[in-house]
Amino acid sequence: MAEPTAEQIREEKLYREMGLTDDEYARIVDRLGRLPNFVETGLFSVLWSEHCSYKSSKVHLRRFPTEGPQVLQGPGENAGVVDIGDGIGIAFKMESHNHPSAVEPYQGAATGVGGILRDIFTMGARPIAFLNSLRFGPLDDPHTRYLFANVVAGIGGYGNCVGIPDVGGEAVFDPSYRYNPLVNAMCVGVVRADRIVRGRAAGPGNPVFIVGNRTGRDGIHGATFASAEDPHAKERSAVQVGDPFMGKLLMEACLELMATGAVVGVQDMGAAGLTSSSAEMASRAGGGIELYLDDVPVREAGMTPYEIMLSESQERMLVVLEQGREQVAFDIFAKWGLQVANIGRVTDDGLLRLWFQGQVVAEVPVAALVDEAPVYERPLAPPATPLGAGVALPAEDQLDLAAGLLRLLAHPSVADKRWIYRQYDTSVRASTYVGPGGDAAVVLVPGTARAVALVTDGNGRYTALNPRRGGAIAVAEAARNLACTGAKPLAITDCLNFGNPEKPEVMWQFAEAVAGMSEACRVLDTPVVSGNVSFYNESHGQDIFPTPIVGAVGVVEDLRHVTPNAFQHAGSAIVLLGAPDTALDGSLFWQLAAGRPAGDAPRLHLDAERALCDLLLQLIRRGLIRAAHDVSEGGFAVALAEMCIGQGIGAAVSLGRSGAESPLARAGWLFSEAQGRVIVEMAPADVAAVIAAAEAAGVPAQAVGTTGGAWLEIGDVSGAWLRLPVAQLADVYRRALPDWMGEVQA
Amino acid sequence: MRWAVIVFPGSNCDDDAVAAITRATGDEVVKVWHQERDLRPYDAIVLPGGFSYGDYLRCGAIARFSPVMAAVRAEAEAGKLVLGICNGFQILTEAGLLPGALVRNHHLQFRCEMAELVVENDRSPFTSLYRRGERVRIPIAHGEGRYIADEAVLDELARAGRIAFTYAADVNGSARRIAGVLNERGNVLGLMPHPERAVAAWMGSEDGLRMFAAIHRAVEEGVHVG
Amino acid sequence: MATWKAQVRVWLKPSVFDPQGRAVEQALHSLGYTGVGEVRIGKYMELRLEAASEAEAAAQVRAMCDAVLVNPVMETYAFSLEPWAKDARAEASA
Amino acid sequence: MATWKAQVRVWLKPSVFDPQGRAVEQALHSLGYTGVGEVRIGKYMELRLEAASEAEAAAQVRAMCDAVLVNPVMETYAFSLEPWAKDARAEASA
Ligand SMILES: Nc1ncnc2c1ncn2[C@@H]1O[C@H](COP(=O)(O)OP(=O)(O)O)[C@@H](O)[C@H]1O
Ligand SMILES: [Mg+2]
Repeated sequence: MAEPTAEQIREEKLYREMGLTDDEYARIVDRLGRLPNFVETGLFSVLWSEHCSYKSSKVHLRRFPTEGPQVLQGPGENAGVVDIGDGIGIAFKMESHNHPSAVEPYQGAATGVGGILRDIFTMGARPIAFLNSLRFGPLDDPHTRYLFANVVAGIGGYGNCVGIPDVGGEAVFDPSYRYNPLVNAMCVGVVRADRIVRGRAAGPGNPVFIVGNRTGRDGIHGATFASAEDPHAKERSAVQVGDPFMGKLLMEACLELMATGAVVGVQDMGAAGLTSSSAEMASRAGGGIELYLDDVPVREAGMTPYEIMLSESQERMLVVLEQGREQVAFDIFAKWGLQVANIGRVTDDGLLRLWFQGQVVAEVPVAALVDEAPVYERPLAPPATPLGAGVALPAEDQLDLAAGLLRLLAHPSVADKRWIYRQYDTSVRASTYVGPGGDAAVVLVPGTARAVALVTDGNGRYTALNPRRGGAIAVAEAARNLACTGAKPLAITDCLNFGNPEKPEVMWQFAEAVAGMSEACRVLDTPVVSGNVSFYNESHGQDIFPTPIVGAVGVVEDLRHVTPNAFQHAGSAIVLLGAPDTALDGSLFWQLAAGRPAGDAPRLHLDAERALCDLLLQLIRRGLIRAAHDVSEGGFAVALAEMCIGQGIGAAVSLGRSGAESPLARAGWLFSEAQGRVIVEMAPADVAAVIAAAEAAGVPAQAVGTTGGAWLEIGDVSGAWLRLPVAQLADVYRRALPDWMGEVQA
Repeated sequence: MRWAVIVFPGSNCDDDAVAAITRATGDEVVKVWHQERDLRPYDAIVLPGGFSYGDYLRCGAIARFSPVMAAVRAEAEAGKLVLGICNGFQILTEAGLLPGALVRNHHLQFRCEMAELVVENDRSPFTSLYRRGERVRIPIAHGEGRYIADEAVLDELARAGRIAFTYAADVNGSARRIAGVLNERGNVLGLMPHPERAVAAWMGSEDGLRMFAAIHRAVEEGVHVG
Repeated sequence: MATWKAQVRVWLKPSVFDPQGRAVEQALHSLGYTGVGEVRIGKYMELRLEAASEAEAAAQVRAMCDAVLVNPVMETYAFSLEPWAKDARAEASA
Repeated sequence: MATWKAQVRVWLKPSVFDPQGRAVEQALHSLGYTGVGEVRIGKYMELRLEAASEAEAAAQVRAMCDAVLVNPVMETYAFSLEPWAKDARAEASA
């Protein structure tokens, strides 16, 4: 089958099938001053795809604050790097693998983990932790259970094998994700600040190598199809079998090699494989690159230049070495049993040039491919009526507060996630100080007495109700969770999961969410150092909730500051920090009652949020706090219940003169998801000091009860509103996921 | 004394083992690449956890052909102490240095959590610092840790005191809840749980320290096994 | 109604890379089986089912493969049928 | 020398509990395939090898199974041989 000629591509508009618009094609012709041939059209089609070029999102992403004294490497490299002191950098990034996971959940999730792993170690960083953020439909659907079980198994299957602990994440279940689950994986690594490796093809004459798996016909046009709305097209995108063993070998070999200093630049081959890795490396160095495609080790005979360039075969790296020091690399790769081939060299002519069978089969300016990719200011439009407007509040006579609490605790989004994370190796590397289950994970950092705290957060329901505030809440909640564990928030990465950007409403959600996140990042001093955008998350005509996920990193300067999130002692005092609130806007409680997201997003005041985080850290460093847990999904009552369940310690809580007489008003106190609130446990003798410090910081604080006993009781001066045995709370909370997933009893 | 921790392609608990041994004993510990053929310079040998060769065919099935395994066999035959942890245990069974096999957990999931073990034999050089019947807490992290063997083999293991540890609760469907077994001579121990992940209070348990300390003591005191 | 034994083989489509197969191939080479190639590793499933005719049994197996046993995104399958012998399971100890 | 295709089936000995088989059986039952039973899941391996005769090829396959591919403590196997067809891999796309 002969490849179409340049003329045919134009005449028959074949570029359209490759994902280019008429306009884009015209721009290419204009830029080149001639018609692109088939291979060249392919290069443009993948590099100008949404997935690689961020053409719809770029104008908005520019709003993110990306700088700060703590930033060692901001967006633009394989991962961002933040300074935690002692000359140590933490490299981290998050990436989505939603579409592959929807059609092959195990392998889709596994290869997602593999991809983000490579992004981290290519920075010269030793990976130390994974996190993952998941969204599925309701578990009463067998297909959802199949997806959920296999995604979790796939994440574990890859992460466990490469020996990097999975220390945290999220899992949320909502009808909006029924046909389009979200699988976002984050990886975190440690690198000496003066040893960061960048993805640059610098130094004309330096040789270029491909290392790892051979190149096959996998996932050609995966990047293009990931940007398609048609689910069948998505299916064609690159479902591959994860190869964690190869991933582990590549990681060890690359880290060993980078430690020698013989490496100029490294980049993994993710979406659009050799095309994006070579072009992006050349672009970053401001030079050119030429590749000899006959020398690329292939898995199948007869592969064409087009196929070789667009293949998305997993577990491959592009490495640029210092000329003359190649033997160092050969020895290391041989030791690890890895195939390495010299497939090109760095040039200074600014061109990407491809040789095949003695001929130049493509020659295009790197700048045209990468830097001059189209940038779209797509139309934005808010919906005619906000999603949550006009939804009736729960009827007074249907409000059983105790039943309401139990229902929330049993909801898979709230319930105990042990079913998930016990399938992950959480303790390999023997450095997991706080694993999954804490407000944030805490991982020891080799080479320093410090630790990092890690968390992912995001709430699609809030973002659907109010995209700007929802975006801001994702950042605020992440920072708050870090502060609760005793860490100072430093920086974030993100994964922005949205629908079809060609729809003005989706684009509006996106722009608003990014604006909200940006504001929050400024106030909380957590710049964005890396991230990823996943559009076209819709199937069967159903949009997902717009779901920005934030991955945040904080530093724990002294391990004595690490603070648990469950009550530690009976007889402690309980204090609520932050302004009380009773609005049910955006709460899971109201959604469950109404059958749909209701009201506005929960309240958020960014300045109050910042004051709260600072206060919390101050109190923790002064040794005043025994446990801290933030009020989030499910509200105050759920947060209290979770603090009781941890160690089986009850609590008696009185909200004083709450003034709440109706069940609805009381439900507001119990289940409001207003932001900026943290429940803290302390010795009774320390209450005065805590309240005084809070007052000085301008943070409302209220002593609300004491720990102890076997019951959780919540009420006010007028008496108890609800009273439940902690054992019952724990049972409901712990059994939800295993029950849904039909735990195999042998 | 000097320890060897063998590194196979895909081992991933090698550094953890080195750190735990150092912490427990202060001894010299050397990571030994699987291509080495001589283990004579070492007084004790540890096969760490991980996924050697991805565990792609069967756990440990390919690693057992590594050049170093001939040396492991030779040193085991010479009476040296050999400890296989998790994947190391699987390799030792595949190599025939320990009886039985490790297959997929009965619940089909990978399982990582703290496990309570019962010390069944406190007279081996690996377990001499525990008391028989004592319950120790050591984490597990495996998907294929279900120990199986023919009934006759199981009876013989039980009779000869070669079951070193059992799980207090059924975590993976292992025959007779076996968590770790000894070879006939008592100088090779394989166990699925990870003692190197139970060596500090913040890890949730320090019970693993005594296993490394016991090995140290046995070697330093020149306890000759067999 | 008759009882049938189905033997189903499931393997990765040829275009999908098979890391297991590659690892095993390399192991075989390093053990001296150098003439071996194209190693692919898949699943083998055996099951008993009831059906009036072989055609009906085949239809059932195909339906089960399409519904659960195989993911057509990356796998493909083939199967054979034979009447269930009393000691069919005994093959397993052959 | 001729080229052969070996198809090897490996499965757990009947005495060894096969949780995967049971899980698949339960999944099939819950989908309404209630007549299905005795589900066992094993491995299917396919490979290409060189040998002068079928007997020699069989000897080679047996040797590889006994040495590497199969662990006799838990598994048992059977295999078939046929001449390697040029497009043998193509079966996979059937
Ligand atoms: N939402 C975002 N926020 C900040 N940076 C982003 C975002 N999306 C992408 N980036 C940055 O753009 C670059 C390209 O991202 P991506 O295409 O996901 O990387 P890769 O090429 O490894 O797939 C990265 O440096 C990434 O950090
Ligand atoms: Mg990348």
